[in-house]
Amino acid sequence: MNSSISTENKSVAGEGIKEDEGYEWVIDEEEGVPKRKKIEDRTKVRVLNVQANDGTFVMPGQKLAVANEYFEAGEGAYEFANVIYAAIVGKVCIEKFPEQELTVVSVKRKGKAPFISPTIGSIVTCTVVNRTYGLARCLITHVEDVELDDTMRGIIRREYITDKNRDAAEIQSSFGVGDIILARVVGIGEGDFIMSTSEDALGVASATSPAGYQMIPIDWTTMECPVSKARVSRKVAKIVQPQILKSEPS
Amino acid sequence: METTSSNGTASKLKGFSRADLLNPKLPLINTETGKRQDGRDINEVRPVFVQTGIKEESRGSSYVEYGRTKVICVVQGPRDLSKKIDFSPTGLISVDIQTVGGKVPERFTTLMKDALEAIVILDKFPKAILEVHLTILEDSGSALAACITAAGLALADGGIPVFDIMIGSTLLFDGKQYYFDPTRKELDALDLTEQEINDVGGGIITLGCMPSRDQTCLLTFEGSKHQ
Amino acid sequence: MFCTQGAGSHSLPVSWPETYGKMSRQTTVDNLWTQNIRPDGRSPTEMRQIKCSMGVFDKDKGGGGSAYFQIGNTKAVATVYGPHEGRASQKKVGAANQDKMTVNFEYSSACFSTNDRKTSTKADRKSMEMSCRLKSIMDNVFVHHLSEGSQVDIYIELIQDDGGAYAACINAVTLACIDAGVPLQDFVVACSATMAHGIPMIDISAAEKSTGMPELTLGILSKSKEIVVMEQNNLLKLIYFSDVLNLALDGCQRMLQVLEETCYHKFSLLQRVIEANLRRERT
Amino acid sequence: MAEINLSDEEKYFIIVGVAQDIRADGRARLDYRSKEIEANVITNAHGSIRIKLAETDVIIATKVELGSPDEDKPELGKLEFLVDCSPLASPEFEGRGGDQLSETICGILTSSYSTSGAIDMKSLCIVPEKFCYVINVDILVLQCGGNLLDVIAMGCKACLGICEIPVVTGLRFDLGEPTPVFTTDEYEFTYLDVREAPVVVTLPRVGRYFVIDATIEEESCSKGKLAIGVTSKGDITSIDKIGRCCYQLRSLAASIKLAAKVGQGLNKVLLEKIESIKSQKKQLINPDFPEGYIRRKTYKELVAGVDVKIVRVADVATVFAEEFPTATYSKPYLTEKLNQANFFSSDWTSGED
Repeated sequence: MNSSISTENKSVAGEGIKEDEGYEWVIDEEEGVPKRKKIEDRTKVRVLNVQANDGTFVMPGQKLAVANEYFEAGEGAYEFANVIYAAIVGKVCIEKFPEQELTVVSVKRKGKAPFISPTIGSIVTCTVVNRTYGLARCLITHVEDVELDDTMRGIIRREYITDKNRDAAEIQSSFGVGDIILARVVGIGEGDFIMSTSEDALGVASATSPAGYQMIPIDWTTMECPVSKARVSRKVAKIVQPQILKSEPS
Repeated sequence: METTSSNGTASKLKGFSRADLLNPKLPLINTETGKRQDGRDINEVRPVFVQTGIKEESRGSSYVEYGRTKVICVVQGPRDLSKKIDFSPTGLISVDIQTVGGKVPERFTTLMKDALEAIVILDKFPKAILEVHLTILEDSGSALAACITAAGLALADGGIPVFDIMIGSTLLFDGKQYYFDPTRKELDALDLTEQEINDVGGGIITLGCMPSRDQTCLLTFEGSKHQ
Repeated sequence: MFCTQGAGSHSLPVSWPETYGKMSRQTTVDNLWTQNIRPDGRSPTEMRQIKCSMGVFDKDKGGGGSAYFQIGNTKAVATVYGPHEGRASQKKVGAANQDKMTVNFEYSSACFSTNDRKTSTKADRKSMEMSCRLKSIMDNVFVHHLSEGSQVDIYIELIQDDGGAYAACINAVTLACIDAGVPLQDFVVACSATMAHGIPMIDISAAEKSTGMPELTLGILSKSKEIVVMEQNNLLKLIYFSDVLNLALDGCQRMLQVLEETCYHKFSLLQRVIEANLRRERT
Repeated sequence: MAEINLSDEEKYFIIVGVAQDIRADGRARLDYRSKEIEANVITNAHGSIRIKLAETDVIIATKVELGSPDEDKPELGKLEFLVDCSPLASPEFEGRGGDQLSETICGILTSSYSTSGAIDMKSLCIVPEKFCYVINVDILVLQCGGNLLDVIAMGCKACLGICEIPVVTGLRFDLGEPTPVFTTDEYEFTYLDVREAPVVVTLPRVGRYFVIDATIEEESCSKGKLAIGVTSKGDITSIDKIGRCCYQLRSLAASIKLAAKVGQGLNKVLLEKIESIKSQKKQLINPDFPEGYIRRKTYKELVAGVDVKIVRVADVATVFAEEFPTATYSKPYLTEKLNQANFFSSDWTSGED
């Protein structure tokens, strides 16, 4: 909220004060009182003055770079009073995005991946625990490709299953208990995360048939048990099924 | 005072209780060598040993030794909030400290909880709770300081986003000098309830600081300090 | 203590020093027989000084109500958090009788309330039992259909217990409910009475109770004169029961007088404020 | 402390206000609000105080008991604090809710009173190793406005100041064990010397500035606070950081000086109040109330005054007997005394005429 007072009423504020350029009146965000601030020369801003260049080992709390509209703190780093600091132990990695004129400074860590909590929009793999008419309750085990230490609770409502005929879809005919499904987190609800499987690439990834065998999808709404040929209707995720990859060469 | 009572209460009332006889209070500075009782200089710190990643399946763990004070810290990954605790936009932290036989003053836990909440970037894991378990194996002075360092290292080892690594230290002063990293014997020797200590202004400070941002995240002081 | 002199403090005749608790030992039994005077100098049908006031804490945040009731040295403070949407945990319990208003009661007495200090905090048996008793009394007084499904939190704290604590709590709760605007069918007024040496006495103090006198606590609905609660401990001869009961009823009438005057006083204050505003607008 | 949640705009309004030294209720940053202190609220306690500061309302009562000192501190009396958050303050204190808050307050109070300078503990000991006064300070929080810790600390100091400690007139030796004998005269008591007792000043940090005596709104938009115990001479007895903020080292030193200055002012006002309460009590009782503080007899003086003889005490409690240090209590003497007061007559016990 660093709005700077335009120059014409500067004379109002600084009658008696000697007008030395290089300073401008800016309303200080914390104080709410107009304060004289040095004008940062915009030219050098584009260049990234970095204390720690790429790939160096960094401890939390170490200064990485000066933050402004061209530089941002990525994952594993945080920004405080226009300075980017490291938040975890690891190696610095700087990615440049020329089209948005943005470079992201982040700290990566090999070995155990840092904890990522499911945020809105992240794709999540979970297993269905129980189903009622209105919703399916499931436990989130992986966020994108990072495995969670402890499962988080999520629910998929009936309306969020498919986009096409939204109210025709039913929980019974799309998910079974024990299926592993891919879903996208739509909201952080009160107790559980609210998820949806409306896109084609989301839905049941693998399901076990009543006979206990891994079921193979026949088309995008039914799956079949290879042994007992029992057919069960599921909302299948349009992803390359692992079994098909296996059975390809034969 | 010649009470004729027979059962040996007379010896007690001469001012020496059983505790005094067992570990006599030695003066802080050894007069001959001019150093402390255990041979350290005034501003010398006991040898410190630090080890991280000692527990496999936990998210982060550390073991810290300040001289003979030994503390183990284990951090369990951000877990899902159970139904009882109501919704919180940012993460939560639960701290529990145990000692091997003996009682932990409950002020330690509240202080540690405040310090950790100031250190960890909580809004990186909303609706989750981070469990920090601290076990004090042996407390021979500045146990709280050892706990602070252990917790800071365990968080860093577990890759929990923190503002800065937390380091703890204790300082004891009896009006005349400042003693770094006091041992349990020295803490007992400085008996705060004696009158002359208080006129001069003795006390114990425990400080948890964030080195690169030179801020303090934990501060307790007991005793009396003159301006 | 809580109420300024003007606001609703209605004192009945007081004839003994403030710290009467330290009962002087010289007034022995014969004094009671001959001059009809109780150990602390009151006549048998004379109540202790009553001070009560409403709106003690400025509970403007959340539409609550509070009241302070003091009789002699027994002091009780009650606050009511007005009918609000029930919390999730209590709601499931109340789902069965959806038409009723769920009442969440908590009684706690301060550690220093009785002469010997008790260290256990609130959740001991006695306070649980007292909460249930007070809850059952107030349940049949609330007008349930006006605010179904909503929840009322009533908290009562006994600051000093000097005999007649149960009666003081009931009066304090009634005043607090009225202050909070909880719909009530009728005033619930309570008073305690006893019988000693053949003389029925009203409103006994802790010193008298400690000498083994029976204590009858009577709570009635003021208009319809129905008895809401009647509890009595220690031994009381049956033939004297009717005398004590009549005395208690009479005590309740006098107590009702005091409570009603407090309410008028409080709402007349509101009345005066409203009139002042009206006059200012007119001029 | 009980929190109320404000919208961001309200918080910003308060923070900017504090930065310009104007607070929501018009006070400057270092102004303290006026408080009402009412004494003798609980008649059956040795000393009781009710403090009301705008929205914070606390009742504190001290009761003095006879107890035995700890093993490792044989010559010192004992001082115990108990904080009880009543649900009157806010619904969240119902049942187990208030324990977390009362523990922190208890911890801070004991740590700031633990230095020997605060209260003269040695005078609280009657017989070393055996008997000492145990002063129980019970704190009941009726309403939880802002600045709760300051109000409680002030209340404790005031309450300890006016606490009437019964005087030990003599020692009775039965079977060689010295047992103290207390005075029966209600108006013979002594006061504790509270001039050195600390007062806690909490400095919540709102934005970049410290604020004294914060209201509940200011506390909810401050991340943490410093609780500093200050004595009347300006010494610091204890510092505690509560809450989740971290302080620059430079700002710590400045805040401690600030707290010392404010603490001295607070102490002065409080001591005047204590003296005024005591003088009121003086008019109530006989005018020749002993000036200043009676120095309690130390153990040696008590023992010297009594010529020691093994004395057998009757097993029936002496209800009406006068106190003779060397009296011999025989059974017939007591029964005759009780008959005099028709203790055994029927009408006392069964309650019929």
